[in-house]
Amino acid sequence: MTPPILAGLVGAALVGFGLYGLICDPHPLRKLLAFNLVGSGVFLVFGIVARRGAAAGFAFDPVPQAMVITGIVVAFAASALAVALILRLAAASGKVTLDPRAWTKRDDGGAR
Amino acid sequence: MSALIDLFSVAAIGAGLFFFFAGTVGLLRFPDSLTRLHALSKADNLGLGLVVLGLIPRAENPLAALKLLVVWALVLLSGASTAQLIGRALRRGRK
Amino acid sequence: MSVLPALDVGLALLVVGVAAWTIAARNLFASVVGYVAYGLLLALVWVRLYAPDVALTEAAVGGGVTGVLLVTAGKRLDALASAEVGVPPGRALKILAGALAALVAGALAWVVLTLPSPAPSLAPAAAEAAAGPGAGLGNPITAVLISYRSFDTMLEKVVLILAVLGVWSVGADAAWGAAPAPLRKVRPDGAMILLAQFLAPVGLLIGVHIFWVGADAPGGAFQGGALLAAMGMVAMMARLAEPPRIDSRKLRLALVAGPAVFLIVGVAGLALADNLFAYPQNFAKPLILFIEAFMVLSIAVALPMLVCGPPNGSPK
Amino acid sequence: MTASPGGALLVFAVLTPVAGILLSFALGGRAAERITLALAPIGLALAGFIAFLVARSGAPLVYVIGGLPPPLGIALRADGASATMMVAAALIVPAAAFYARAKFATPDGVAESRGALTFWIMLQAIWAALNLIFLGADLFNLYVALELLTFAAVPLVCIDGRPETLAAALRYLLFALFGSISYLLGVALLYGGYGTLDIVLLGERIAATPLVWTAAALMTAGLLAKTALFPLHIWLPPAHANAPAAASAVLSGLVVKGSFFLTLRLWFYVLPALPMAAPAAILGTLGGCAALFGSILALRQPRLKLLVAYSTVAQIGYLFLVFPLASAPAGGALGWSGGFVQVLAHAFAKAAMFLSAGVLAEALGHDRIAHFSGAARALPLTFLTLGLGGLSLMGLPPSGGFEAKWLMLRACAASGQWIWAVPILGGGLLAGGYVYRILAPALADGVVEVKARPQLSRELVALGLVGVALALAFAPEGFFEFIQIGRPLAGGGAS
Repeated sequence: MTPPILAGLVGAALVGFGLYGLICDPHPLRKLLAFNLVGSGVFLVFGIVARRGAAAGFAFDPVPQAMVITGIVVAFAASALAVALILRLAAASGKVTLDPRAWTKRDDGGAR
Repeated sequence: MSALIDLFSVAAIGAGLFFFFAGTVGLLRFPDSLTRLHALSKADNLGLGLVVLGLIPRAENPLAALKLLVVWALVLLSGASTAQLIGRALRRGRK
Repeated sequence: MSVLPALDVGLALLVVGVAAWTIAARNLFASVVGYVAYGLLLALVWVRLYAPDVALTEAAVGGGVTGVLLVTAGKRLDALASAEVGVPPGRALKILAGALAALVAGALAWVVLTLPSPAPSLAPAAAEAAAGPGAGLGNPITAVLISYRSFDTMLEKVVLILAVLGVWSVGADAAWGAAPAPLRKVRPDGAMILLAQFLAPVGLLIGVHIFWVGADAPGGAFQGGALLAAMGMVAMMARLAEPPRIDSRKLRLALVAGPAVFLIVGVAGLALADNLFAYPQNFAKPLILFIEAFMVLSIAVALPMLVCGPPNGSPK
Repeated sequence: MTASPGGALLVFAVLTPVAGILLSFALGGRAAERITLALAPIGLALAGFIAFLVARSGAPLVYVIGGLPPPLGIALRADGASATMMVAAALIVPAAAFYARAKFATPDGVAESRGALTFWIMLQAIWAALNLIFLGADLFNLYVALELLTFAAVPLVCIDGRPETLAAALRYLLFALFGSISYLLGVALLYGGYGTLDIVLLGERIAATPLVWTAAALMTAGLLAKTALFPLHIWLPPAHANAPAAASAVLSGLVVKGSFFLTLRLWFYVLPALPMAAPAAILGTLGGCAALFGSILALRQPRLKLLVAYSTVAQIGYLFLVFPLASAPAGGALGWSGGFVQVLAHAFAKAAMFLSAGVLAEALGHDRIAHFSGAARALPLTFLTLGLGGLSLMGLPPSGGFEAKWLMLRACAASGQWIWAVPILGGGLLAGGYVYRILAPALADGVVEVKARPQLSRELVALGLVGVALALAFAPEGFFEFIQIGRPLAGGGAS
């Protein structure tokens, strides 16, 4: 098995694990970790595409690699924003749940 | 001459690998965090040093050899400090 | 050469194993630590894919800076042990999610393994453009980032600024203008200070070096900037440096410098080279290095500010 | 691909708000507000002039950035649809900005405040991102635009800092991130298959292979999560209902349309080679379910802003009927026009309704519908706006909503797809129900306590927006020809 094929399988597995965690884990920080797993799996797919595109004396196609570099920085910025929201949410309310039921009850009660 | 250099490289890298192996066994088999830390930091610093030593004659130019040495020095520095930090954190935790 | 494939398989199994552990670990902090290890392993995978530039970025951003961000967050959340967490989903949803994840992963694996051969590639086009009058850079990735897809790169820097503002905006009204909380509350250990005193200057040099050689060898603004950012954070963790006040004019200028210079040079291209974001033939390389220098500054400042979080305390 | 004369304007349409962001961030609070307001006429002029150039040449306006043509470089491209959307954005964003001046002024005595700086910069960022989404012709460039939009929109949701708004913003962020990454995975696969990400080049090369189907499914799923199409809508109502009114107007009126617009681009421009019957039927079914389900939920909401937000879930559903209708062999042009009129009518009507809801909440100190008795007498202009907006949501003449539904029903008739008439008419009836729920108590006898007289100028801004939604009913034939400019006729076998 060549590295691109292996990396393809790893990327697919990472996307799978991440997707499962993103849906099933109730904790937002762990959802964020899962999102990052999906993200790195996606970047690996770019990496395989780049490696397979080796041509004209290059060991890789530079375009997808450049996209991954852009993508890694954006994913980090997203993680930072999410972490800031999670920490503030936990500090302000003592709750770190995204369950809509945990948040809507109180406000609607006064409506009637 | 080149055969001698090859022999030297194989011997040094082989010895380095032995220390890595010993460190890994220590990590897996030792009973508590402090002893594991001991095994790891001793073995890895020496192991990496030997690997670097074995690679130096094979470096393309003196600059590359210097880079290898810098890598070793940086690993020594960070390895020693983190071991220290973990050790102190462990001691604080025990109190 | 039968050792290398074996190592590749081992690395692949290790990455997937650590990834699975991050999802499955019972304890929040354990899963965070798993993720940090995973980021470092991933950098090795990138080396094996002949992507040293990505490996550098992944090691510095994906492993290092993200690691500090997540570990700090994990520690603060663990301290709020009483925080109410939502209920885990029921068995039906878990099975459904598992089936969906397996379906997506399976489809993806199949498609990736059956990608067309020979693979389409822009490498020849990039080689031609880089060797021609276009950019004059030896590192094709830098050429893609700063020349062919400059518009993406410039806008991505704007995304970083929005993220910094977004993180700040989460803070309290009363704290606006103040500095973020220090990365470590307690007085740091002697070993930490020593590490920072040695490592930060060396890392600074290496970061500048990586930026400088990036025009022709692996490296560039992103990688150098990320390394400088990491060194800044080491210094902050040792309390050798403190996060700046967020209303500091210097800080704001450093953050906008990268995209602003990029934008100005890009617009000037209309006059100098008849096209927006085009570089005049003879000045392409110095202009690109000029833009990159400011981008290094912006990245090196933006990443630690993102980790430091919203302003804290009183503005006075 | 060569640049058209005047094509540089496309880049400036994106760069102007970007420059605004950078300047605002460097100069601080008060400057941010002034810069945003100063950008309004410039942005409108740019959008109008681009529309004029497109109309005059009758062909898309193209600009190749850096003079490097795709596949290596990036191009921007304005066709009739993008120019229309840009003009809509250039009207709604300034309206929201004008409305927000009172609430997001930097208070006296401080150099800069959190709310003001965040609001004004993020508003400009939304504008820049939307313009790029409408103009982008490269799938990765569009990914950057989507991220720009996410990072601008999320902080607006939690700008007032209450815990429930933080939870709403976090949920929104996670959905949006999932959407971007899923989209990006599709982009990676398409690049692996075809070695380019330029929409025009991909449209020429793509064939119906498993790779393309997988990429299409991933990208569509990602975009649907960002558009909040049923069943991925759960993030939208709390996010849009909790944001300040001016932000809600932009989020509901424009931001969700950005990812919808990309879904259109994807299927009609990138993937014309795919047989579209099955995906169009799926998208149409989800849209129909959204129209009915969202309306039913809107009927049950106790608060006006939540009701209006659930109505957005329903109205987004109608948009997706454009896929089966515009891809049909007969009546495709009618379906396309109907879809775009619906986009515009909803954008203007919904922005007006959110602004009115904001006026109302500030005047009454709450937005509980049950306590509205007599409110129409106290705030006649605001309830007029809400009523006229409701008219368009229901699809009664004379309104853009009516025009849209009429065009869609004609497309149903022309292509024989009667099934789609069910959500169009049923959703309209249910919309009548929830609009009645707002207006009936307000028109009933009773006395409400008005805590603060609303500013007339703010009520007039909302009324002006709803006026545009109504005026769409009288759109001339030339307008429909305009939005067809650059529409690929081969798209899914459309006529």
